[in-house]
Amino acid sequence: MIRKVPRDFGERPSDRRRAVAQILKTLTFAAGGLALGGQALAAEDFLAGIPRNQVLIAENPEGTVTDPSNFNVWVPKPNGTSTGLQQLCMDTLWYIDPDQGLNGKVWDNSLAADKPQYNSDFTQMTVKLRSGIKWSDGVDFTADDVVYTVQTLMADPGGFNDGARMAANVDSVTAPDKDTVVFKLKKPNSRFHAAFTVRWSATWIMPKHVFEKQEKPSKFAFNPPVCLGSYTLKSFDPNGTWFIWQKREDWKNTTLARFGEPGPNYVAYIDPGPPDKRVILQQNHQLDIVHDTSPEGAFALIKSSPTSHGWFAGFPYAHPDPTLPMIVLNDQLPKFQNPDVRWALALLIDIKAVDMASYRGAATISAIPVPPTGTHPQYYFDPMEQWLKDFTIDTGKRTIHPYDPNMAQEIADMLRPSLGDAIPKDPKAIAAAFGRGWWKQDPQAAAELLEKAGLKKVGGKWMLPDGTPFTIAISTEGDNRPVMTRAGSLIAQQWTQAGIDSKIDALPTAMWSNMFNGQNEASMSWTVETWGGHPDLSFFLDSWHSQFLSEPGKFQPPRNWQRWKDPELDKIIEQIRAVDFDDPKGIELGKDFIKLFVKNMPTIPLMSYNVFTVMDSTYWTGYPSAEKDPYTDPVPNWANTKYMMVKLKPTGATPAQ
Amino acid sequence: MFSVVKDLVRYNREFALGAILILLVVAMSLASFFSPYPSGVQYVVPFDTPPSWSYPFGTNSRGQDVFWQLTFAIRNSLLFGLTVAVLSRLVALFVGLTSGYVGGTVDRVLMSINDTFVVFPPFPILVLVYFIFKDHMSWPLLAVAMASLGWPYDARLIRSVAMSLRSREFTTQSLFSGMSTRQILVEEHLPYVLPIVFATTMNNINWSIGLEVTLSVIGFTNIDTPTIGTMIYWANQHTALVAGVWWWIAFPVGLVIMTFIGLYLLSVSMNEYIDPRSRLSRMGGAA
Amino acid sequence: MTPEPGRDKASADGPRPAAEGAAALTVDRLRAYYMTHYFGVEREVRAVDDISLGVRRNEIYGLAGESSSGKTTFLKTIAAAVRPPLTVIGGSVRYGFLDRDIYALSPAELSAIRWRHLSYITQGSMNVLNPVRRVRQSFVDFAFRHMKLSRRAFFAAVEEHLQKLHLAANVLDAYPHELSGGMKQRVTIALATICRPEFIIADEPTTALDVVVQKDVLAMIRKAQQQIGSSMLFVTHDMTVHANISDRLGIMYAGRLVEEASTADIFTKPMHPYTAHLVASLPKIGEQSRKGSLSGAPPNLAAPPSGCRFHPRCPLAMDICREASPALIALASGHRVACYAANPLSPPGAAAPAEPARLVQ
Amino acid sequence: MAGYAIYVLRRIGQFFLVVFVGVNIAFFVTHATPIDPITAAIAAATRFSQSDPQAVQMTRDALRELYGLQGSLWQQYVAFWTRVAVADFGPSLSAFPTPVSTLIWRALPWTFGLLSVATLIAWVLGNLLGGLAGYYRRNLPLKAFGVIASGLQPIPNYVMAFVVLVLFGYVWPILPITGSSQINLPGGWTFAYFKSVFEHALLPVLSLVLVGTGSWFIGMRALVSNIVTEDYVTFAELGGVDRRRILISYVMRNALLPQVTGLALSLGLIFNGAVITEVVFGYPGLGNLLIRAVYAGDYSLVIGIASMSIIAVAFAALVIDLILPLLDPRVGAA
Repeated sequence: MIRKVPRDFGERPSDRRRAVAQILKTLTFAAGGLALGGQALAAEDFLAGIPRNQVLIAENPEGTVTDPSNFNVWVPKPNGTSTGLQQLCMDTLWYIDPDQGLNGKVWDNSLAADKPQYNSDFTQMTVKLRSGIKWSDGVDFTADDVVYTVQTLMADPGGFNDGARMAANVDSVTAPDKDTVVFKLKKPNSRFHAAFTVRWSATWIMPKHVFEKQEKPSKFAFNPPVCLGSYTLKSFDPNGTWFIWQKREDWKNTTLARFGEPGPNYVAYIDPGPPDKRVILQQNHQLDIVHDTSPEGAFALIKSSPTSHGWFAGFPYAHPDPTLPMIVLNDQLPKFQNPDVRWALALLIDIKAVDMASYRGAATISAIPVPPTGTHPQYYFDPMEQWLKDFTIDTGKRTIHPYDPNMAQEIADMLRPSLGDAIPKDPKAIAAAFGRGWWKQDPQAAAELLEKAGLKKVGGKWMLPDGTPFTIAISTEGDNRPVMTRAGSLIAQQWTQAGIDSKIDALPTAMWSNMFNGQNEASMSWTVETWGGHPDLSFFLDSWHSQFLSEPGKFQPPRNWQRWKDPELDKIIEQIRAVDFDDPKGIELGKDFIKLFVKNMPTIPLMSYNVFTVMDSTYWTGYPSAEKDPYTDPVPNWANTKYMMVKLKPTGATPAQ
Repeated sequence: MFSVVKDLVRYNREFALGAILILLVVAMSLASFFSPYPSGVQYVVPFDTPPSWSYPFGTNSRGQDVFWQLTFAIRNSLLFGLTVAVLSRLVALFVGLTSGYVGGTVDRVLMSINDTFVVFPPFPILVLVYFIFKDHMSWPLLAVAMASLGWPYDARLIRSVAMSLRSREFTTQSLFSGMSTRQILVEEHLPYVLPIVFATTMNNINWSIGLEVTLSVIGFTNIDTPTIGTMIYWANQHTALVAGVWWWIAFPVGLVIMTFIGLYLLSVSMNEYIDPRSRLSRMGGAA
Repeated sequence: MTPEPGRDKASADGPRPAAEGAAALTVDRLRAYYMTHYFGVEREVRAVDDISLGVRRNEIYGLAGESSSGKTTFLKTIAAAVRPPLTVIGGSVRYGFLDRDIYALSPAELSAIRWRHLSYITQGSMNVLNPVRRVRQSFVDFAFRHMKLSRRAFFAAVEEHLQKLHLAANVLDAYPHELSGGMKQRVTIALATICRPEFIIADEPTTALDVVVQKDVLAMIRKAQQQIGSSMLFVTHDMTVHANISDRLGIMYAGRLVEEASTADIFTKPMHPYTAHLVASLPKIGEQSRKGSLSGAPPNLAAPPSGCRFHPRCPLAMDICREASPALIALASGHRVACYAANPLSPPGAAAPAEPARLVQ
Repeated sequence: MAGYAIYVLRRIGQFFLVVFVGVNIAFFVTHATPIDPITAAIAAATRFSQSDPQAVQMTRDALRELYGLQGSLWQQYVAFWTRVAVADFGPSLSAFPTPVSTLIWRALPWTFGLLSVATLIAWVLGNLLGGLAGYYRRNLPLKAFGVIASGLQPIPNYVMAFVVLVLFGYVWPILPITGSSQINLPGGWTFAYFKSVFEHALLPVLSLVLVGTGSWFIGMRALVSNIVTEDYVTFAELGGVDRRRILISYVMRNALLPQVTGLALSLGLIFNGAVITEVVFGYPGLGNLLIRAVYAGDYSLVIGIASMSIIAVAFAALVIDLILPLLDPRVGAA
């Protein structure tokens, strides 16, 4: 039977056609927009109005700066200092290089003409300044600026980062002439110059003629900043995602000029977003220096982009910072007070697995409380090696040699099958890249030590002497330091498997400071930071003196927060204070400290803090590298990276269109 | 009820498809009970091996088998979504039925509270919750927090239905037959709104799982409990994408999308079956 | 006239009604079924099954029958207002003002005659007005294009028309929800008559109103119809309303026309047992109890009974009623009935021509 | 129109209730946080320098005074409300001493732009196509679109944003995947700037629209296919009323009302979407600011953003509800 199709109700062909046309039009909208965006993007420079081959683009690990228009580096703020501000605009008296230094000189007199001159009892420090240095607004830099800086900081301890430090140390500061500054100290301190010596950062010098106009300097935004460095601010993103610096016309009037003209006319510090975006950007040659990314990301990047390379030409590629990640135990807690327990925990760790878990094998391991980097191998690791081999501990049932000198070698061998030539064969190279030995994993000995300490194993779980279960919470910095979080979670797993229930608390950055209130049990972090280039250990060690130690459960500044206390330690520190910064005796005392530390194992050192800084040589050459020229640390948020600028040379390449 | 399901499967393509998807997802989560590895343990299998016979979904950079990891993740995510849904349904039912049936001042008060909650942007609130609990953030806690935000929209819907029921004879009859308000609501009205509640449950599960993913990937939950969200979080931590470990991202994302579409299809087909106009009355009820 | 495509054989060579010149509406063997495939099940509901009838100029032809007897569907069909699943299977619908079958018209032609020649007062007129448009706009939407007047003149005409129907001009500025049910019904009547159409279809226009309002709405419809001298097909299940308004009455049962005669004849000497029942069940003055209603329910049109569709409920049912379905044939002048009991000789199946318009009582 | 007046008053009352409850939640929740901004600041300050206990104590006192954290919770509460009244949430603790409001006003336009544009496109597109799809039910492209929309609609914004990012930033890298405009491009009323902003907004907007359109489309389609069976539509069709007029003034017009209400009700959810999308694309809006504030433990900033977003969303809902009567004469009359 045939049906009549109603032509009046429901649809009409004409309507349908109109509708379809309408829809197609609307649907193509998005696609069209994308295409258009696409072409437009391809057709323009990554930076507007600046030729790509004149600008060095580096990652600022601070991410987006909350208050970009505030350039006052002297006040406490969560970010806004490594935007190029402290690397390119600021300057201070001295720099110590974390690696070999330009022309192999680790120490550089920057604004100072010479090393600090202390009097015999270290109660006075005299500084001679360079002349002919100018602020970027043309005003001469003089001793008055230094004096003004110190006095301003002292006057407002709460307002300024180093205010309290100055107030606590400085009795008076004077400028007998325009090139000389004299500090009178409240108490002897042979390391006071450290305040003005750059290791990542330091106390920067203020422009007196700018700040003296402000009645509350700590509230002053200092925008635009007036610089002593070779660059000045060109422009910045009001949303805080990028800052662009421009080479000063009169760069000759800056301290850097001693090493020649800086290469890049412009330097941009940008927030490239999360690790994977950084990789993508450098693959598109839109980010010359990746500050850090995940190991996997770095390997992939170096593999995929022939122009990208790390600090090491081969594995592990990453730059070992003079910082020593460790399991920081809170030694004030009863359960960690006994060195045997701490040793047991150390012996339960399989460093190879930790290395794989955290750095995918790209760690530089260290058995002693000194980073295996910079000049430390020659000063500490080589001399200590034999002592470590001979070192024994008493498990209560027997004495063992816990040290396994071949650990790094084994790691290298373990990696070689999968990574092949990327893994060095020469033992020296291996030692440089992977470190030396570490503590052999020895659950048996660990168990004996725990029993010696009075713990009992009940149903596969360790019970403390008081009968409560032995549990450990390891705090990590979570997102902020994913690699540390990974290491922590693996160590927690290993301890748990050994019968000590352990978990990680991945704390957000904001919570991290609560770590210093003394309730924390353990954390995957570090309390050891050194100059890197210079053997002196006071940078971290001085703050380990019991005079700075807070009561259990009280706030402890983020220095000696393993809260380890030992009369011998205090003695060593006091002796170090009494010798000059460059006195070889300091190194001997350092070794004594290492021995004392190893006997007590107050924290468990693991490895250096390896930063996966990846450099793209498409537009720039002359980056530092471990093998060719380790003249400085490439990690771009270090103020020391200003020395890179004079070594970088343009390749003249132009963006491929 | 079963005949209803049978009809739906037979005659409603959406329902059939949705049911299949959800069955797959549930099967996946049940598989977790047969996992050779305990949940969350790392470095038990080789790194980053692509999907193969021995590792159907490959392995990730934490030395975990993505397949088994995923079974735990989806189980927890579903459990989470279900908890939120059930909790928020209870609130929605209570508010909806009461204000719909009792009406008057009670209705006005409840509804103004309701409308207050409706406009709250959940995200900032949940971020605040995380802000208090931080490292103590556990998923039951998060579930409660979300449940307390996830009810108002549906409470309105239920209310509008309850109001229409109120005017039906059987209500007056049961009223005359001396039933208490509670009895009337629970014994007489509940059966009528349950199908709608069921449909909204699906949407609510979607909503809560989605929100959990969102919070997890920015690390605002307990990253040790494997969920779809934390799985993506860890994958991002290891930049799985650029490292070429696509299977670590693709499978969780694929599975979660499957879940969302499945649940969604179920809810729409239910809606259609219950009442083609429910969408209209829902919106109208909200006016 | 050429048999147009989609016309099925049976009716094509079936007898054609004679000269239709004078008839306002002639429906011939019209069949419209609901074709549904809900959840995969094919169903065919024969809501209008082989109906033939004619409406004369200037008369009100009443169509009666209990609900779900297909009245409304029949109206939709003759108004060419079918929307799937309702489908016209066969038959023709011809209006006096039209030289062709209404289904032969193009959409444009169709919308050109709507309201101008053929208007409609629908069932449940309570919500036939767009809730978000003022009454004035509705008049514009429906009538403006037909009146060929300037806007001002148009509104003048509208207000005049309203006045004739005793409606205040200010209803024009009201929104539907601001009007009472009766008012809305009046407005729709005014709306339906504003273009003075030749033919008006009224579907249960008074059903939703209370008796008092009903009365003057009916009066109003009468008035309007007489004023513009149009013909009307008036549908309601309410026999009392028919008694008041219809000139002639058609009785529908289960999608078929079972009897047709002048209103007087229907009420005084009904021939079909069903009609008889309808008439009998009317309350009469001084009567205690209502007449017992029919046993059984109206048949399921998806699977109608064999033979005469009324036989399961028919008190006079005979064997033949179960086998064959009686045709609708004229037994007296102007009185057609489809029932073996009333006329044992009636041939099965074949339908009689619609009552020629020239036979006037 | 007394009815309307009452309606308006009730809605405004509603608005203030929302704001009051919301802002209270924000205040008390944030004050229940275990984060001590002072400790955080000191930790930051002493990270690279030494740690003389007396020096630390000096800093502590100075900061406590600076941050204005003295006084009982009640006093702080009262002070807080007096400041909220003038939209001043005090100084940010993480970007001290910049006022929170400054930071918020800097981020707000971006979120507002992203949100309003995306919502507008999604809403108009969804309702237009959904309306057509409900009216022309046998139209194939519309059917196809319906299927796609149903598929996309339940996907959470994060997942969608992530997928879009991967597709157009990595697999097929044709669009900027981070930021709000080209680096070193001075903002202003220049074509170049707008072009750049447009490009950078494309992906975020796209991912929001992909998710958003679906629900409007589906809702509208359902509404329309219900409304076409309404008496007044049938009647208009019987009346031979112009079809375009029927589609627009009868069908769409009536179906739109619930959709407008729906918009007001889903603003909160839409805001969620925008926030997380911002995070994925590094868009400099409130969402990113909020996340950073949480990371930095800056609770005066967190309170500020939470309060502001609650107020903003509530206000937008209020505005929509207030224009509703203009669309629907019945509102307020009943």
